[in-house]
Amino acid sequence: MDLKFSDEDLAFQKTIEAFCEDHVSKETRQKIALGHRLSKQDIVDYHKVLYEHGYAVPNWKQEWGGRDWTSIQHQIFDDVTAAYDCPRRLAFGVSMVGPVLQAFGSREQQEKYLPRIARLDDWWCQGFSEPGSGSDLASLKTTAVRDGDEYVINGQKTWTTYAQHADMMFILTRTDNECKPQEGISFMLLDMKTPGVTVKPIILLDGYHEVNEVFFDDVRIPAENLVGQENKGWDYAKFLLAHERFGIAQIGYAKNQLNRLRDIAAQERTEDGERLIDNMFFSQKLAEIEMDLTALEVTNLRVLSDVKNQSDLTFAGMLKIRGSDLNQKLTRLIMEAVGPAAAVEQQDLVLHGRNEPPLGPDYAGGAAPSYLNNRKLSIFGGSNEIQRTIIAKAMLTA
Amino acid sequence: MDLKFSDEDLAFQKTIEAFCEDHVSKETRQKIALGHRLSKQDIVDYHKVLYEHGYAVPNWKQEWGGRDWTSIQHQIFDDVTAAYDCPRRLAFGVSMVGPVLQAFGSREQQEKYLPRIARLDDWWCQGFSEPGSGSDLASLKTTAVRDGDEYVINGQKTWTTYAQHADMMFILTRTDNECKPQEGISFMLLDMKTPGVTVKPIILLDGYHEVNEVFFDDVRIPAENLVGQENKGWDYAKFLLAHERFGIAQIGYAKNQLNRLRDIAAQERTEDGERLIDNMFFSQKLAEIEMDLTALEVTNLRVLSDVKNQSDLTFAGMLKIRGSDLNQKLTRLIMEAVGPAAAVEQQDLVLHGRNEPPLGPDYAGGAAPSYLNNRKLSIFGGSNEIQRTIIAKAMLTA
Amino acid sequence: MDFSLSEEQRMLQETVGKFVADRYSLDQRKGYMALAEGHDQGVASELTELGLNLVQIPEDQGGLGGDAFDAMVVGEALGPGLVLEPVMEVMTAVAALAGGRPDILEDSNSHTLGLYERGQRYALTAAGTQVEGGKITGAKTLVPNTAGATHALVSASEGGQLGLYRVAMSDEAVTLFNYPLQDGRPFADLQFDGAAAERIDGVGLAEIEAAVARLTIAECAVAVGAMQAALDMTKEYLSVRKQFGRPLAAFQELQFRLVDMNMEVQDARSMAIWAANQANLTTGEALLRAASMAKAKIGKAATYVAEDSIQLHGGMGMTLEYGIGAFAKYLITFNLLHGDVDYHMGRSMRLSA
Amino acid sequence: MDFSLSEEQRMLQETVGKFVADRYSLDQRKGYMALAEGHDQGVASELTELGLNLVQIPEDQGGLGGDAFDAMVVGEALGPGLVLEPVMEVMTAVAALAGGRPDILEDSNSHTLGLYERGQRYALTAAGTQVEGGKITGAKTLVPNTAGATHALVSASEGGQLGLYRVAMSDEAVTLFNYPLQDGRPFADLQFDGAAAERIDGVGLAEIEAAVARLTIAECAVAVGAMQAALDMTKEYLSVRKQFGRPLAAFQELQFRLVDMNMEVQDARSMAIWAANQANLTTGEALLRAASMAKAKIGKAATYVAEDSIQLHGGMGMTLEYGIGAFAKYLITFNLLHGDVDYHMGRSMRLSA
Repeated sequence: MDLKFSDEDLAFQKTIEAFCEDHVSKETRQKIALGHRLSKQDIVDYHKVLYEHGYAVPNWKQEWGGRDWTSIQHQIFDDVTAAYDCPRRLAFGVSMVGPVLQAFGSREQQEKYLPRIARLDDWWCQGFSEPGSGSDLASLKTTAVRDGDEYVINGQKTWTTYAQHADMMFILTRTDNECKPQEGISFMLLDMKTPGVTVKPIILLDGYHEVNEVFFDDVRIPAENLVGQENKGWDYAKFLLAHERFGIAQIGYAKNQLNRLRDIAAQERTEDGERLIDNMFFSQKLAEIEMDLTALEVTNLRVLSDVKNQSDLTFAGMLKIRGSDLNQKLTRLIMEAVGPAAAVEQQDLVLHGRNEPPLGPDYAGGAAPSYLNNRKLSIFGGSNEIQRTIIAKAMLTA
Repeated sequence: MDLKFSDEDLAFQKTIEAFCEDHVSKETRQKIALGHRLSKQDIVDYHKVLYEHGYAVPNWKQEWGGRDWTSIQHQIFDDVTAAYDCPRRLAFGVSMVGPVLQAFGSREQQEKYLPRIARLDDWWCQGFSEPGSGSDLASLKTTAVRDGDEYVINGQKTWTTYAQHADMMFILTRTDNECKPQEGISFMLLDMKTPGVTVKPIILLDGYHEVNEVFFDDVRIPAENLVGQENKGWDYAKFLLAHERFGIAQIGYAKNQLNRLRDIAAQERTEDGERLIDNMFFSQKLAEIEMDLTALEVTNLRVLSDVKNQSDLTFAGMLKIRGSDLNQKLTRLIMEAVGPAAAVEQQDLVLHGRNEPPLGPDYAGGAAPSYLNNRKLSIFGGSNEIQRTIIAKAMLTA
Repeated sequence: MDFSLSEEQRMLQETVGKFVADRYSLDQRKGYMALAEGHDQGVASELTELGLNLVQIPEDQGGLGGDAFDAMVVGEALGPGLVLEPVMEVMTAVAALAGGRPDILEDSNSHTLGLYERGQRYALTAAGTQVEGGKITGAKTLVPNTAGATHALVSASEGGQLGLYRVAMSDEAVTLFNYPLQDGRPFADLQFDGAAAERIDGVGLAEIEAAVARLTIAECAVAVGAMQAALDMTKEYLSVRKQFGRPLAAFQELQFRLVDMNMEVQDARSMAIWAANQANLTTGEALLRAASMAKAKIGKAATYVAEDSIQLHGGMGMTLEYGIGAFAKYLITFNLLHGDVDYHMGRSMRLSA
Repeated sequence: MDFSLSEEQRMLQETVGKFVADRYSLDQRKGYMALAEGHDQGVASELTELGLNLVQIPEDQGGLGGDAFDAMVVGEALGPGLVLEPVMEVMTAVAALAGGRPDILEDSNSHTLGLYERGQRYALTAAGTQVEGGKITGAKTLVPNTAGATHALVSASEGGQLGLYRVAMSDEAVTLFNYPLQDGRPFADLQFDGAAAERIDGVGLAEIEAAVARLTIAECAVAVGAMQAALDMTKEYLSVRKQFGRPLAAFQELQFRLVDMNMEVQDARSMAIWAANQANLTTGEALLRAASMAKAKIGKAATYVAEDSIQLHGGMGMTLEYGIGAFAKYLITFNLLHGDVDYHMGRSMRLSA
């Protein structure tokens, strides 16, 4: 047993720190530090910087630009970029459809799409969830009917993150109704500019336009846009979700939030002039969350450094549950630390940037919106209730 | 709205206080204050004192010695006796079989048993739970077969509190197997000295002999010991359980425990010489539990003073859940307040009294056993999980 | 001991309940929030006509002479509406801080409150507002709905003494900066650059603290009403919405969560009743302690209900469109005004010692 | 970064695991507890023969030169046995407090520890024990298993300085009062009325605190092993036991409770690993802080697992006969020794500041 980073890892860490310091937009990082929202351009610019430095698709096969990093190095990259308030890497292309295409796509699909994903020439979105399917993904109803060299798609997807920016969607469609729900699903690629595609925004609690409904009305896509075999889409989706699990605990994000919380609590003073960080209630919550984070970080490392743990579903679910709980608790504590100034809504500042000075300290405006937005962590991507169901099944059949 | 006690109630309170002070054994009260266990004789003596003063069966019909107290007065009685460390009144005769006999028993049964219950000439126990039936009471299997003027009982009961002291048992038996489980159950009275009855102790976590298994091997009881109609026992049991619900939140007990906790925390000092009651962690827990108790006490009064709330199953379940949680939390805090001295087992002192002085402060020996014993509060008498199930049903069908 | 409502209380409850049902559906409320002033002046006038501002004013001063239970009944009935108007502020705090002056009491609906300052968290000590020679300078934050206000009652120091001053909103030396709270209620910051300030006699720090305590206790009842509405809405959603072929309400875990939420709401209601009773019976530190115990306990319940009602709605809970978020945002904001849970835990412990 | 066990660690784990499986079933343990000495001397000898006392002793002093990870591996493997012998006390604290003396290290299994006093809670400052002219007076409490001990290492003050002293148990001026802990482990109070006390050079308060911190971290691993055993037992019970016609494990609520318990155990295990790593890398305040963070976090998990494993067993959980209570009592006692959750929360916060 040895929990120290190797010299190689420490050097890697320094490299990434220097990259963040020197090459990532300070303005973008400041927005994140204050809980303000990024524009599409902010995200694209960050991706381009990653691409230039070879950090856009490190998880891919080397043939397509991957870096053959160890799990620990991936974690270091995530930790450091989070610590430097960098944006989170857009997952849909890099972590989702990219790996699926590498594993199951045709050579033509790989050559056509992978380089464009790596450069973010195409912005991808994910067409999985449907109204009414919720956590029961396999009950999806959007149909794709083969018609000559095309599939004709009809139906609706929902909770589609950034569909408003997207050029492409990977979509699960029902291609067979005469079998078990899981066996009649196909995995397809769809150009968002195809006639018959309509994107309708869903505004979240914090006022942010992040997710959408997407409607398909006789949308015709080339049959070659089918990935792998027809009716095998459920397998590819499961592969994708397992891949997505990487970094699920969001340790780096939590650490960064904890630091922000400490900073704010050191600046805020109670009614008695005491620093909030010295207040008996607040300091206790800080100490508790630090312990929770310490334990979660070690659990995450236990999973990263052991293939057996990586395939253990009880761990994947636990990282998701504990990670989302912790990050939600941290955004709540930040809001409480800001105090009454967090009650003032400054949506124009948070969403669009505003020239007038903020009301209260600069960290006040983003506190409540971040808290509200983070309620999604325990809902989207498999709710914590679904995670518990999966863990229970894994425990009881072990 | 008016939350003040009436002058009449205040006078009643004073009367009960004087009764406790003047007539209840100080030795018994001291045992309770220290978390030591009572002997059978302690309990019998207390009941006799209650009887002499007309407090043995206040909840009964006046004809049988009842007092026609208001719900609030019953609560005052419970609160005051708890505050004075009096034993809890033995429920099986007074609160369970007594009311059932008054409502459903024959005149002969009433005349034969009720006066003996009131005087505790007969100690009753409850034959409901069975191994394997657990929370699913209706699945009980102990059979009673009519044979001439007798019923022949075979089977087993368990978790039978104080069966080792009991003269009589009221028992649910299966008298019909050919119908819904609830419809084939009868309510009977059984002399514990009848041949074929075997009592086997179950020792609880704290080493205390409080509950038992009771075996029935061709036990013959007179047919006249059937209460009400054959196969209607489930209705009588439900009536009994509704009656038992009275005082379910154990507010008086909780208040008394809170006072004890405060006393101990005022005596104990931390490693730094600070009074435990001034310690930032401990004082916070005290404040929280005081708030919880305040809310629960008002909820209890809302139920007591409103017939509509009394028949609302969401309230009954809530009082049981919150009351048991609170009392369990209090015994845990008392154990924590005592600290390392509570780690020393002094079973001879706690269970039997011992002549040598206790190890550590006199309140140390009873702390852990009381904590362990109180784990039962959320299990026996319908576990908190069963209570939640009942509340959910009531909420969702409302 | 009697928990039943008086005839007057039943009437108040019905009147307010009917107003909320008719005028404050979640959809109607969205419409009001979209208006320039952040609420609907017509609806506000209807609300004014209910005369709720009179509830806590003594009868000999033209009010209804109601007690804290009356305020509680109104608050709980208002809760499901998440009304955008400062009903409770006017009913409890303006009435209590008028110093008995008929001109204020008769027109209490036209008064708002400037008691807090930026950077001072929940302090009522007005460190940054001064009065000299009848002129006030400084700034206040979190001033309730100013659209209908002709005057503000503002705390300030004069010669080292804390007092309360009446300032006309129309004074040129008053600058307004309007904003919505997180829950959509229109509030404002006020800046004073030498505006005329008229002292309210007999009102000092103790009176201000007591008035805010009474307001806090009344706001607790509003929160209970809002929590009950969130619970009802969640129960309805679980009953209707199906997943894996069954209504969500058929899942044991979700049933138990509903039960836990119900217990939180009932606990909160009991605590609000207890605090109202204390408000009727006590003054001074005992009153402040009651307000703190209630706000600490109910504040925790509010966070619980806000968060779990979103969670039980799943994705729908995250949308602005679906109504549950409105309750959640209200309950979160409730916790950020007039002292959060930690503030009140601390104060209740200090006052117990 | 490497979480895998070394060859030596795997052997330790196997050896201890086999010992527990063969000699420390819950039923066997009950038999040992019923014996006059509160444990079985034969089994204790077998345990001694495993040589676990050598694990933390440096190689040049005849030990195995193991680190805190080795102690952790032993502790976690011992956990399911709830052994009645003071293995961890000897392995970590006696070894650390021997001041490098060969006579103690060679015979560490024959030493017990007198570090706490009645009425002093978790203080290690030995306020009530004095040494003068080589004679010790005072009393110690919570001294581990004395049946196999020829000597006690006792903290005491001499001329205002805290030191550690070796006292022979056979000294006539030593009085023993044996008792079991709540979990059945045989412990004792010791009284000294002028017994001969030999000072251990180089051991003062800082060394005692460090040794207890190392012991605390090792005990955390034992608790993790016990929690895992309680979880496994509960899972088994839910799978086998039927109610309402289905196994209890088919009820969603109980499934989720099992999941929560599993997460508590995994969190605790991670924290024990972290603390062992800190014990290898740090000394002084950083070591004390690591022990406090671990004990606070794992102590909370221990209470959770103890209480919910009883609850999930229902009535069976309340009986002395059925084994789950043995784990629960052990976990509760764990929390009452070497500082409870509040003590360690407080210390970790003070040392962070």
